[in-house]
Amino acid sequence: MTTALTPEQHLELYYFMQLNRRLEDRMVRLFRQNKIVGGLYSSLGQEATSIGTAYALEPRDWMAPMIRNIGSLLVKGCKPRDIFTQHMARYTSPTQGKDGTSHFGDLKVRHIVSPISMLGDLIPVMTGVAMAGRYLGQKIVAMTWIGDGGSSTGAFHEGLNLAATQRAPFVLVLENNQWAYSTPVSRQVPVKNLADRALAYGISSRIVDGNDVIAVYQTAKQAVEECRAGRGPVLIEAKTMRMKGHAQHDPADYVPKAMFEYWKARDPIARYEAYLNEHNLWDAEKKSEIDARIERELDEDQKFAEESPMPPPELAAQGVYCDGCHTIEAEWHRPKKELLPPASSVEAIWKVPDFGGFKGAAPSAKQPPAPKAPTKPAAPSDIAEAPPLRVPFGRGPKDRSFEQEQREKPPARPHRHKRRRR
Amino acid sequence: MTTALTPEQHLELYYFMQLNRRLEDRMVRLFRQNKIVGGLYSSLGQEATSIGTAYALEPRDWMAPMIRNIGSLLVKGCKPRDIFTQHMARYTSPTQGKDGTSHFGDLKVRHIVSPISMLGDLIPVMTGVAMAGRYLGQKIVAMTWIGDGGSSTGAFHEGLNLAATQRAPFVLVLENNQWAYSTPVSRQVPVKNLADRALAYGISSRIVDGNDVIAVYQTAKQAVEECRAGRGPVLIEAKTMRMKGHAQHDPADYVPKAMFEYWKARDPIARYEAYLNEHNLWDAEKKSEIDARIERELDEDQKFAEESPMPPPELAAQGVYCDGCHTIEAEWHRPKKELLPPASSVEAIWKVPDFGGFKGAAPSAKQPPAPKAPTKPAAPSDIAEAPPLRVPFGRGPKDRSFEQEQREKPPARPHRHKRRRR
Amino acid sequence: MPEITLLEAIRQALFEEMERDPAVVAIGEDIGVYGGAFKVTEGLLAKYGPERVIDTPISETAIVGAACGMSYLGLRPVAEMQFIDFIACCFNQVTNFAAKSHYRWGAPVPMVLRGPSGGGVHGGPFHSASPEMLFVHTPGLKVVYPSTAYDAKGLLKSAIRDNNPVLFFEHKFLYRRIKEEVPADDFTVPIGKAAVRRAGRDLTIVSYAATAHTSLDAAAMLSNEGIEAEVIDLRTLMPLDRDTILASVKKTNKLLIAHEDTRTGGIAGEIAAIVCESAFEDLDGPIARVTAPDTPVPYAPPLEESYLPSVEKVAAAARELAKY
Amino acid sequence: MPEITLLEAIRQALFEEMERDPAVVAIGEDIGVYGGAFKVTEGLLAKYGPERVIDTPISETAIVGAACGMSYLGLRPVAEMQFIDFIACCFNQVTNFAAKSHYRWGAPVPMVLRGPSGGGVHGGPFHSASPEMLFVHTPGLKVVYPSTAYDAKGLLKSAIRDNNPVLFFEHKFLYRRIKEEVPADDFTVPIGKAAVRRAGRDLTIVSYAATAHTSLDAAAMLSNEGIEAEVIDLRTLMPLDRDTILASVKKTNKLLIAHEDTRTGGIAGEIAAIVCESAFEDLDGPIARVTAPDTPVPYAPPLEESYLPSVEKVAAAARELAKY
Ligand SMILES: Cc1ncc(C[n+]2csc(CCOP(=O)(O)OP(=O)(O)O)c2C)c(N)n1
Ligand SMILES: Cc1ncc(C[n+]2csc(CCOP(=O)(O)OP(=O)(O)O)c2C)c(N)n1
Ligand SMILES: [Mg+2]
Ligand SMILES: [Mg+2]
Repeated sequence: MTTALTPEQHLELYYFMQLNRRLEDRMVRLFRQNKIVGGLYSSLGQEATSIGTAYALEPRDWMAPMIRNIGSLLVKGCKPRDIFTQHMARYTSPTQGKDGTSHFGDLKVRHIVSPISMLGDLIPVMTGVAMAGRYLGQKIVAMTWIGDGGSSTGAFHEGLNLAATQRAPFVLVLENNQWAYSTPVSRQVPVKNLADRALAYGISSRIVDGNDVIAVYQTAKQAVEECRAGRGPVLIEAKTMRMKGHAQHDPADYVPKAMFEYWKARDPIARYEAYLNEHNLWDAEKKSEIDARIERELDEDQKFAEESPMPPPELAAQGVYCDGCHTIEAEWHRPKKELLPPASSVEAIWKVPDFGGFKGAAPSAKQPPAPKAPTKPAAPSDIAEAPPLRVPFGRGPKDRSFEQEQREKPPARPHRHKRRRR
Repeated sequence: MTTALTPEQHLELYYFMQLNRRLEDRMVRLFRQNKIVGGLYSSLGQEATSIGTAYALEPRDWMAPMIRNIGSLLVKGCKPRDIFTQHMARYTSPTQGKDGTSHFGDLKVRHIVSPISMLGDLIPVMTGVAMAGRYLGQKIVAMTWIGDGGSSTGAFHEGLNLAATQRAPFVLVLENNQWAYSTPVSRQVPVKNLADRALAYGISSRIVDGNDVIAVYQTAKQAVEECRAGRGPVLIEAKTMRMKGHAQHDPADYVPKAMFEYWKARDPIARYEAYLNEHNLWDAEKKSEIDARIERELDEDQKFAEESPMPPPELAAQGVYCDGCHTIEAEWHRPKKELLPPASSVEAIWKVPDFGGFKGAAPSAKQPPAPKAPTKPAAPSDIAEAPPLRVPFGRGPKDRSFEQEQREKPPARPHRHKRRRR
Repeated sequence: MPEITLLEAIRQALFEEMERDPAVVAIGEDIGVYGGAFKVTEGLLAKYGPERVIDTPISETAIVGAACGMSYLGLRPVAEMQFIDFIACCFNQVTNFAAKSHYRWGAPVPMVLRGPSGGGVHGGPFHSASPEMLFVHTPGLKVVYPSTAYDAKGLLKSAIRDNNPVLFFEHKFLYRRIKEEVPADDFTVPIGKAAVRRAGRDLTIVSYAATAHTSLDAAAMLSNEGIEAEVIDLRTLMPLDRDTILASVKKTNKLLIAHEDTRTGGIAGEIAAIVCESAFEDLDGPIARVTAPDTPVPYAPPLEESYLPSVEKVAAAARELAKY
Repeated sequence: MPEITLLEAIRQALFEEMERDPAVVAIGEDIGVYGGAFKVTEGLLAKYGPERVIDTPISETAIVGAACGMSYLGLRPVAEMQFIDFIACCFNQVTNFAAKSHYRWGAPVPMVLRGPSGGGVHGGPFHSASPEMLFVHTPGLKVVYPSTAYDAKGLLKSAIRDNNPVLFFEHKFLYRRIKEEVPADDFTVPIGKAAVRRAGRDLTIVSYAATAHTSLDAAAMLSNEGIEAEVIDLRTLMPLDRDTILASVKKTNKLLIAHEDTRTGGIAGEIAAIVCESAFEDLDGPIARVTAPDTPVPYAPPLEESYLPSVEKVAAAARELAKY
């Protein structure tokens, strides 16, 4: 698998990051003009994380954005008008004004699941999406994002734990932007790297500079392909910084000024522009061509949104239930008969080879015997003895070659692996 | 701090383990006679874990048992009659028949919090008990237990994460008895050692042979004193085995026979008897003296329970609210004025020394820069910059000497530490 | 036709729906190898395999969340709560994620959430819950609570084929106590239709689940006293079958509502409001309620007995009402 | 007396109770350094320090669980939900742990759980919730929902001093819109007592929180038309003040209930049932309800406006009722 990018792709990354930023700049102006309904959440400074991760997804793949993942939505094919109209609660918005911000989705074409405000809930949901995709033989990967703060929710734990148990093709991007509303990471959990949350689930994890769009893309791409190959889930911690308050109403006085300066000097777009120059991937003309295109598109879509009507009052009472308005059809990419008896039938028993016994010293009054060495991310054999988890594509737990390789290959997580080399 | 035991204590441990087992043997007989209301959950084979851990607590310390911690309740001063009457739903039971099994507590004397059935809920609750004890200057430690299965609940994550953030004097004993109802550990999470759950919170953890009562006691004692010194919380994984079905109704056919045999050969009481012989801590006479005492006490309390009446129907409608039936008084062991202005006043600002920046390679198109080495359990400095967490006893985050020592001393977790020695 | 229990009827519905449509999958704790705490899913794993019968960790939020995600790809997951009491642990996923999905962004969630409910088996405060009103009060959910084997099978099939999240309550006291002949061939019972279990002219007793049987027994007792009670079994609590209730009240002019759920905020209040709005003129007497008191479910048999609605309590209230 | 907002009244109650009793502590997300999403706890940390004003991770279950544990040692924690909507994430801790504690084993839980509730500020489906009935329907909890600054301060003090878990709902639309003179000295308002806000003879309008103001405006409008409505502000939803409601109905003989909560399963039903049980003879007309429809709270202003009860809707329903 290559993570190399073509010159066009390099420029597309710039386009998306700049589009993301300019789009939000405009929304700030609209907010000041009272044209935004409700709150406005900024992803200023986090564009590289939103875009670099989503850029690793294929059209068939599924994602669920969080409130700051405007960039991810753009990469997955949403238009600025979707964002404008959602924030302005217009009838022309994807939710017709029933919900706002990034709270919309697209089941059929773009494969986007709408978030809800409750943090963490998308993690079990996207685990289910990943399981269903595998079940249907679609070879898809599911991705969602969570904040440093959101990683303390019960839903995060239950969701990622289930994903690990199911080896779901699921990538979770932990956007560590240093703050959960007014609360610094140090007050959320005393660990230096939130990627360590992965150790609790025996899954692999990576840490990446969230303001380096190339590094983010490559890390995400590797994670996505690992999942597609049946070796998921993967947790990625992207270290970045929320450069504004929690939302427009919040001046963020609680953030040390010097901290903003530290991160301003590492602005992802400025850094990427320097990178493009350095590698002669564009010139001033190309840049202004792209910037002009962005302004054109934004002018058009902002105009569309501002001219769009508010929804009619009677809409409020409609659409609570699906009464045949949708036809529900799964997309099968494998023969259904694999899932019907006799093909589906198994012997329903557990096998537990090593009985979970304690391998330490014999019972004694000595100090508690030193326990055995730590686990590397779950050897598939750990669950292979359960009734076989059929993985309809890639290499699954039952696949000895995979198990073989796991033994030789150090586990995916760079820094654990690094340590072992010492 | 010593974890050595006197000869008397060695025999007391035997007394409690044997009392626990004989008590449950009798309840099985009562169950067969339809004298038990509802289900009966066995802790056969787990006595050493229940008793060794609770034995590390002082009278002032608090605990909350889970359903299989009958032994812990006995150690904390509950009588067999409490267990009999609870299971037989008698009016003389601690809950007067309103609830059963180990669902009872004692706020005033024994400092026991009643569990509820929902797994994991006691973890945040006992974290709060630990925080309140510290707040009041009581120098107490709080302890509760959770199963391998219960460690997958959201409450486990939120509770232990809060405890870590608060450095609460809280010991969580993870009783890994290999099964959650019918589900083996391998199907709950693909990690070999559930103690690894602690890595997600930057807290220290230990693994102990749960069928070795001495090892369990010593491990628990160390953890308790670590917490009392302000260095909590601590997670202890005790590896043991549930030797019966989930409850009486469950024949546990799903457990491989050989697995029962493996663990039967490691029966905690048989092993401890051998240990007592080996170290000449008792003789046959002493043993039969203790056994006789146990039977005497059980005869008496079982008789008491069987002769106790059922509660009167009108009790059902009573006691939903506390309408002055209880007077609520906190036990202050520190001057209240410490907690009132001006003594309590602080400057309400965050300091964030290292700005959470990414310390890896410079931005580049190379492979994602190798992340830095893993964290050791939270350096206190991680949270010291938050408004000072006053720890009214022991050594807290603000205590430089502690910070100093932490830097020199390898982290508490034996097996991580061991690895570093390689 | 073979006689089967309510539990077996539910089990049959699961087997038949999984056979009919591979998009139907089951997920929950101990539902596979063990076959479920009450053996409702016994044999399902052996026949349909671990991809379709998924044993999960103890994580209700993950179970419901994953079921929502699966449903977005067109699957029809049937999630089990080992005891319905534990639905409190995934309350957010059910009421905020699943329930609001279609209204907010037009994404249907064809999911069934089922589990053993209700008291009468000395389960104590955490294994006897009747949480139905929490979900009746949550727009976007449908709530079904059958009292017969036939309805259980037919309603579960309807629930699985429904495009909305359906909460399917199974009264554990009835699991093995209810036995009746159920057709072996494929049939459904429509969601949203109540059943008049007994015709009568003197008063209407509206009830559901185990209390429907209590009410029928009471009606039989009353009949010997010359009081003819009409007994309505709601079967579906959301959407509520207003027409059947109102038609009966217009006929009998008197209404008694009986349920096992606690009194304050129970469905009796909602029904009283509907009748006062739409059939006030037809009422010849006060609306009576027989419910559990506002307490948790106590453990000891004498306490639980005094807690639960009984034939005597229903009959006594009906006699009072008949006097008007 | 100084004029203060409802928000400031709540803030004052917190300061005064923390000053009065060091056993009172505050815990929640962003309540310390930031002073809370709505600034209700602003200044609390600076004055009382981090041991008493605890910023937590985003973990509602941990917040409520820890508050329960603290209360067992005799503390009186006041826990904040940043928005009351997130109480769904700790539903189990609230309804199974806190609510049942005293009944099961006699352990009181003197805890207050407070948070901004209700709609009208374009908060959308997840920042506008009215979940009060979930807790009114949970035995063991008390539920308070003030509509005035005076009541907010007096009821919060009563809630903090109460020995039971009290849910204290704060209507965010009223936070800064309600201003009134509130005595500076220590006073309390008893939990469980409704207030007759306006006397009238023609009909009774029962309401609470923001809708109490809507109802008062409607009553003023009706008065110009010669219809005198009596307006009752419940203030406490659990325990419900039956006496005040029944006394008013016995006087006016007509009842309209208005609330912002959704219709099916809202408290209007419970009140209708109580009145039908205990004052049926006194009713001269149907019981009317003005409530939100059975939908999530929509985002767009025109949608939310049509969702919420309005002065016009209340007045129209009252006119209809007055005709009887
Ligand atoms: C379960 C839950 N609790 C509280 C909130 C209120 N809230 C919204 S965003 C936020 C902070 C989130 O911080 P983080 O997860 O780091 O994401 P970020 O805002 O930094 O992108 C909080 C507390 C919520 N949305 N969900
Ligand atoms: C939140 C929750 N979900 C489900 C259950 C039902 N249940 C009771 S015990 C149990 C298995 C617990 O396994 P474990 O935590 O390992 O404890 P053990 O029984 O082995 O002591 C389950 C699933 C529960 N009590 N709580
Ligand atoms: Mg953040
Ligand atoms: Mg276990």
